Amino acid sequence: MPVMSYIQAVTTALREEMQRDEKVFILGEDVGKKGGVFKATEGLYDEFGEYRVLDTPLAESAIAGVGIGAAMYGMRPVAEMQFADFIMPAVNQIISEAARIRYRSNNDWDCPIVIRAPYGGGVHGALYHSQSVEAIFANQPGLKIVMPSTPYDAKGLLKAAIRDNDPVLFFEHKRAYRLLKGEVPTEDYVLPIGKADVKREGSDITIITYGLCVHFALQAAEKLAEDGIEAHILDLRTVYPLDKEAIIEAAKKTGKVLLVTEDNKEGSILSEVAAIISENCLFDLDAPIQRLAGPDIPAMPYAPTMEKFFMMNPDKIEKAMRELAEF
Amino acid sequence: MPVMSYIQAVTTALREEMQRDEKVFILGEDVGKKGGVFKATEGLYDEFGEYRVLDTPLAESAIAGVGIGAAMYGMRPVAEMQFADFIMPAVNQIISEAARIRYRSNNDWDCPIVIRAPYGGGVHGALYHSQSVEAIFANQPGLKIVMPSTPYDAKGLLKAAIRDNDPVLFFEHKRAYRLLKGEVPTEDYVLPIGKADVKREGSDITIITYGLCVHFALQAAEKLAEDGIEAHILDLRTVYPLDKEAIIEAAKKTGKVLLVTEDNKEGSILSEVAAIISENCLFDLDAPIQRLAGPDIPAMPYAPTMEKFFMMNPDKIEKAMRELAEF
Amino acid sequence: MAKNRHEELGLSNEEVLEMYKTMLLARKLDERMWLLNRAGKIPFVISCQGQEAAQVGAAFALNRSEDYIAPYYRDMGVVLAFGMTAKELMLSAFAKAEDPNSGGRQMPSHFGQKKNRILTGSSPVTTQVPHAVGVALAAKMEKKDFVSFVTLGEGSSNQGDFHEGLNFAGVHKLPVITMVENNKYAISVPIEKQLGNPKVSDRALGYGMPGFTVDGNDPLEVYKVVKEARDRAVSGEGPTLIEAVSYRLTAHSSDDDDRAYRNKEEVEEARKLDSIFTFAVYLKDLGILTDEIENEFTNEITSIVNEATDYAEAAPYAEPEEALKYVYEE
Amino acid sequence: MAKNRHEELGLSNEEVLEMYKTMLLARKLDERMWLLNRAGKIPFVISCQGQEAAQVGAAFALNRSEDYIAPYYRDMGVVLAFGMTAKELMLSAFAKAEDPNSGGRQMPSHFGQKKNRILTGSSPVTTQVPHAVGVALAAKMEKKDFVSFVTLGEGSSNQGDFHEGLNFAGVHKLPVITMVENNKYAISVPIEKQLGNPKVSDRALGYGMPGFTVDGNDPLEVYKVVKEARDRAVSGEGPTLIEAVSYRLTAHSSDDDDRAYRNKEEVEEARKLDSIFTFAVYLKDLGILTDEIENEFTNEITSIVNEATDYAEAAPYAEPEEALKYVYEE
Ligand SMILES: Cc1ncc(C[n+]2csc(CCOP(=O)(O)OP(=O)(O)O)c2C)c(N)n1
Ligand SMILES: Cc1ncc(C[n+]2csc(CCOP(=O)(O)OP(=O)(O)O)c2C)c(N)n1
Ligand SMILES: [Mg+2]
Ligand SMILES: [Mg+2]
Repeated sequence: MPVMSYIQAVTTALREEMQRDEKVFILGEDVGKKGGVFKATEGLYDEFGEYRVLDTPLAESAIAGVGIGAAMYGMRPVAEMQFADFIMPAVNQIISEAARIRYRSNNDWDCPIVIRAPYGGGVHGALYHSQSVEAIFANQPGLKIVMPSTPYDAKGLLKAAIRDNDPVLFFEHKRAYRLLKGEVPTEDYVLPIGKADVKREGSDITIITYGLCVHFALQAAEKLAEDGIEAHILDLRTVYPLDKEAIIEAAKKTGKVLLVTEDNKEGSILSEVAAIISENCLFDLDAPIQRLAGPDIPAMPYAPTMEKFFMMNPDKIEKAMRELAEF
Repeated sequence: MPVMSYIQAVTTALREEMQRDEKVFILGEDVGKKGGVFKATEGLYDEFGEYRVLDTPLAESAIAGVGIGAAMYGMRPVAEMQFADFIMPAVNQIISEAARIRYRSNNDWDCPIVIRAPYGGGVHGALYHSQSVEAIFANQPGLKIVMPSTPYDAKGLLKAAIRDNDPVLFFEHKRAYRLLKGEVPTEDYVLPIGKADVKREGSDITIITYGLCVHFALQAAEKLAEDGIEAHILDLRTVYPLDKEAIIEAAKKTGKVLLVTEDNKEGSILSEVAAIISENCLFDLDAPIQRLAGPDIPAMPYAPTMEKFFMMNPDKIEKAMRELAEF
Repeated sequence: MAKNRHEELGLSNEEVLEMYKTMLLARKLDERMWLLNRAGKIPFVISCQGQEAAQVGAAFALNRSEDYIAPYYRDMGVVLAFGMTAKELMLSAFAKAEDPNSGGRQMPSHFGQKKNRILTGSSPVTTQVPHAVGVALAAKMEKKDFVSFVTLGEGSSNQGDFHEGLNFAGVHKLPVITMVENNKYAISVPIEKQLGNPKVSDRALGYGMPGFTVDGNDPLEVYKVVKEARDRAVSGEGPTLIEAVSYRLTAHSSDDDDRAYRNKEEVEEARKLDSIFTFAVYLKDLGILTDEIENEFTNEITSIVNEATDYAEAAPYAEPEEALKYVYEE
Repeated sequence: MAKNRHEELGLSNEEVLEMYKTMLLARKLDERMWLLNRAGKIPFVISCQGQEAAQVGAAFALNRSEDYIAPYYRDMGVVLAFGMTAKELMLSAFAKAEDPNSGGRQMPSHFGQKKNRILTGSSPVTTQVPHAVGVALAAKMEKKDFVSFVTLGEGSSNQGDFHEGLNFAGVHKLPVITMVENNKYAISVPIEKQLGNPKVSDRALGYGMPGFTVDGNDPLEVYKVVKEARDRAVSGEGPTLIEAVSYRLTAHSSDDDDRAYRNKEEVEEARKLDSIFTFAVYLKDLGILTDEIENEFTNEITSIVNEATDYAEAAPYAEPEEALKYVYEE
């Protein structure tokens, strides 16, 4: 199996899906000739031509809205938001439209659109190129939100998202793009949307997280293992709607749960995970549910001192894991 | 003390603040001559003139954005979104701009804007005139979200919001407008933003809720009291950032907690409340934290059968309270 | 006698009669809905009254078995012309399970019907504009010959989605026709407080497309300009912006009282130009609409409206648990 | 010899020299930032190069001690003219605590400085347009004589906020001047793929305001049109849309490689019109910019840039916990 980077996995999934199905097309800012500001669509313009890798005007509500119209017609648009932070002008189209089209038409119409966006920090991106925006959308039935943590998952989940008959937000951690490498099958495969995945088996403490933080948690877990503490790590993969069964199972497994996100703490995905656990396995817990998250400040500052203060990393997770293990 | 309706309390607060401070002005769709589609600004156009009760073009991003600009200059805009559902086109201005202006300028600039919007269902408003939208914003440091449950609170909190030097989203339940009446002092008073309020003392079970549901919960509590079950009811009042101390205290008080919202369940304000409790008072609980909420469907349908199925009411709350009390 | 203006547009006498009949059906259905609302039988009405000529004139200029439409809430005339029936509209007004638009989930006038290529619409205004552009993009990509047609109010043309959608269409010369139904008010706000330049069609220039303002009370003028726009669209010449000016003859909706912001005289003045009246005069003048035909239409429409009402009133609501369906593919 | 064009605009020789010097300072600071970036000392640069004439020409036409500005990220020339210093700009480039724009919280070129009435800006493009309109609304409400001035790129003029903001200003005839700095690219996307009508000023008509396209390489032409716009604004005649056409001489930013989407020849061609060069020729031709003055400027600017760089490089970062401050009023 070839080893590829996270972003190569994304590009591969796009290419394969475009080859498989003529209805699949990409639209977004600078996705064409330039191949995207992160190069996620590199080479696709040359292979598939302008109208399947379409450079749009600088207008996110139109990117989403035109994509939605094309999806209603029967196309398979994959829209790119240049940064997750710039999805905000498209919120009305995503929440009021994409998420409600099937429901409001009583199943007459559907809206199979994928909206990809690079999220996350640790790249000197400052307030508006570092944000985690999933919590804004993680309360909208009709939407699915996928946030893969490995190249393997990225390929399999992006393919699933493109084939899904409902709208999917697909958030890729921009620091993972080149940082993470892993084995990715050349064959066609899809991974199930809506299912969490155990990334490490362990019996002492449970870590539930997603995205780049999975990688950090795995690193921290190796450190703990040296001291005989075995962490069980659940990767949510789909952060909305959540995989309740998997969360409950993982929480019960060790009775000590640490939830980790790079997002701000209050009102994050972790809140719902904690609520699910406290609703369903209160008496299985041996410790309060711990949340490790970014501080409740608008977003990550630019200066390296303050960025580091905000950004999640293996050390912060390790510390929280040790505290929980000792509880 | 005069008795007034919830909407009269809103209008009174607006009028008094406009009389007190010339910088306060209102802008929104149909707020002028018509006095607003719900009549929240009735009479103000005649009293204060066009430029302090400004009918704007039909463009929510401009309503928010122009308000933000005026607020940076030093005015005190109170923007009205005709329905909370139509705040979506303004999300970029609210989240990227209003919420971050103080922070991103390192305290050089500020943005004292209030954005009022009628939310909630039970009024044959269907999918797009019934929504609870607070969860979308309840993860954005820099914002405050206030949702009063009584005429008294509405007046005191709206005045506080207008005087607050940071942006405040102020959601008023549209069914509460004429349904709820109560005593409201004619004097000037403000209530603290960020503080929850005990609306009923009780020792058997704790209900934590906000908005119109407080009213429903109080009704249900009276029923339970007939059977000797005393409910403690905490009204969150400010749903972001949450009043942690009050939540912890209320949860500990009875050890049995029911959280209620009219919003969908997954990813609602209740998730964070549950997370706070499970992080801070796990060992004080005698029952799993229960959440009573709308189903996870995009929004409330129009047909009365389905609307009723979705909408919160005293009976549903009473049933959940009894179950919890018996746990 | 009036000059025959429809012949040179290629419209037969039968066709103009059909147009008139469709306008009349829309008007009568709408009037009935107000009665039902005032009788407490349906919670909400939002009207087409005053805009039927623009709606029907435009719809007849399209290919009604191939084109896609993204109508807005006043477009009863458009959807009737595109195949939605009076019964279906009444089912929607009564919020009954059988309503093809939404199964009673949405308010009335939130149109949508896939089999007639009527895109599903929502309440937040103007979101449909980019959707229609997306359909037109699909037409271009798939090298198909249909066009998409989208409408909205003049107030709604101030939303960002109007700008973003039309510019997108302009850049890629997409086969989409945007018709703004300028009825002079957005709820209570008159055009001079709504539009920096009250002539909406002047915005076309900024997007590199032709723009036209036409008399929205004249179905033939609207027919002509939409027909030409469609011809340009299918021959690859791109989009067109059309503004059809008329007047909103009713209050904004059944929840509105327009006396607070406009005077009776203004409304009475506008009634004189009401197309239901003026188009009938034109057809009568030319001897096309005879008394006999008129009676026939009236009777037929009355019984259509009656039947639709009776059927819809008697039809069942969706079961409560139906609300749980179709959040995602099932 | 060139014709003296600044006299008739009411500009003295000293003033045009001051304009030139400001342009030159912007250019030299920008060039230094690229060097610092390539040396790994600052993570990011986004340039004003090619747009200095439009920026400085416009700023000089405003009342720099009363007007409010909402600049976009390329506007180093504008903020320098409005009182931000080279040192302050370098502090921002190095993300140091003392940076008045954001205390090192935002990327460089996210301008903001209350004492100079520079509204704080963000990264999502075009949000500043409604802000400037809001400030102009305040001016009208408070019957004050200042105007607000807002800039953006031509690609950004496709955002909904442009449309909504300008229409709002048009309806209420607000004293706001919008200048689109058309540098022919939005990152990799050339104007013909960005704008349905490549002439941005044609959009003014739709908002009921005058629109002008001027040579953005000529500071005097820009000065003139902004000056006139300001005169109209303060006399209650409302807003103006100005398009200043030039060219982006650098890659989009230090993260971009423009070879993927435009060719060297095109850039070389544009360099010939570079205002730093052409305006100097004009001033020399008229004998205003002598060799002596030029040397003086060069020396002065070099030492300003050096000092600013040294100071900023040596300045401390904010403490990590500073990140927790000023979420709300404290
Ligand atoms: C985004 C949004 N904001 C506000 C509303 C509330 N609203 C419904 S119709 C309307 C006025 C529309 O006016 P116009 O576009 O002129 O259409 P008309 O009703 O006159 O046909 C408003 C403000 C809405 N539906 N959507
Ligand atoms: C809402 C939003 N979408 C995308 C971006 C990413 N982005 C930054 S600059 C830019 C291009 C801007 O082009 P233009 O408006 O022409 O200004 P220029 O950079 O050419 O001066 C893009 C797409 C952004 N900053 N904001
Ligand atoms: Mg209208
Ligand atoms: Mg540009």
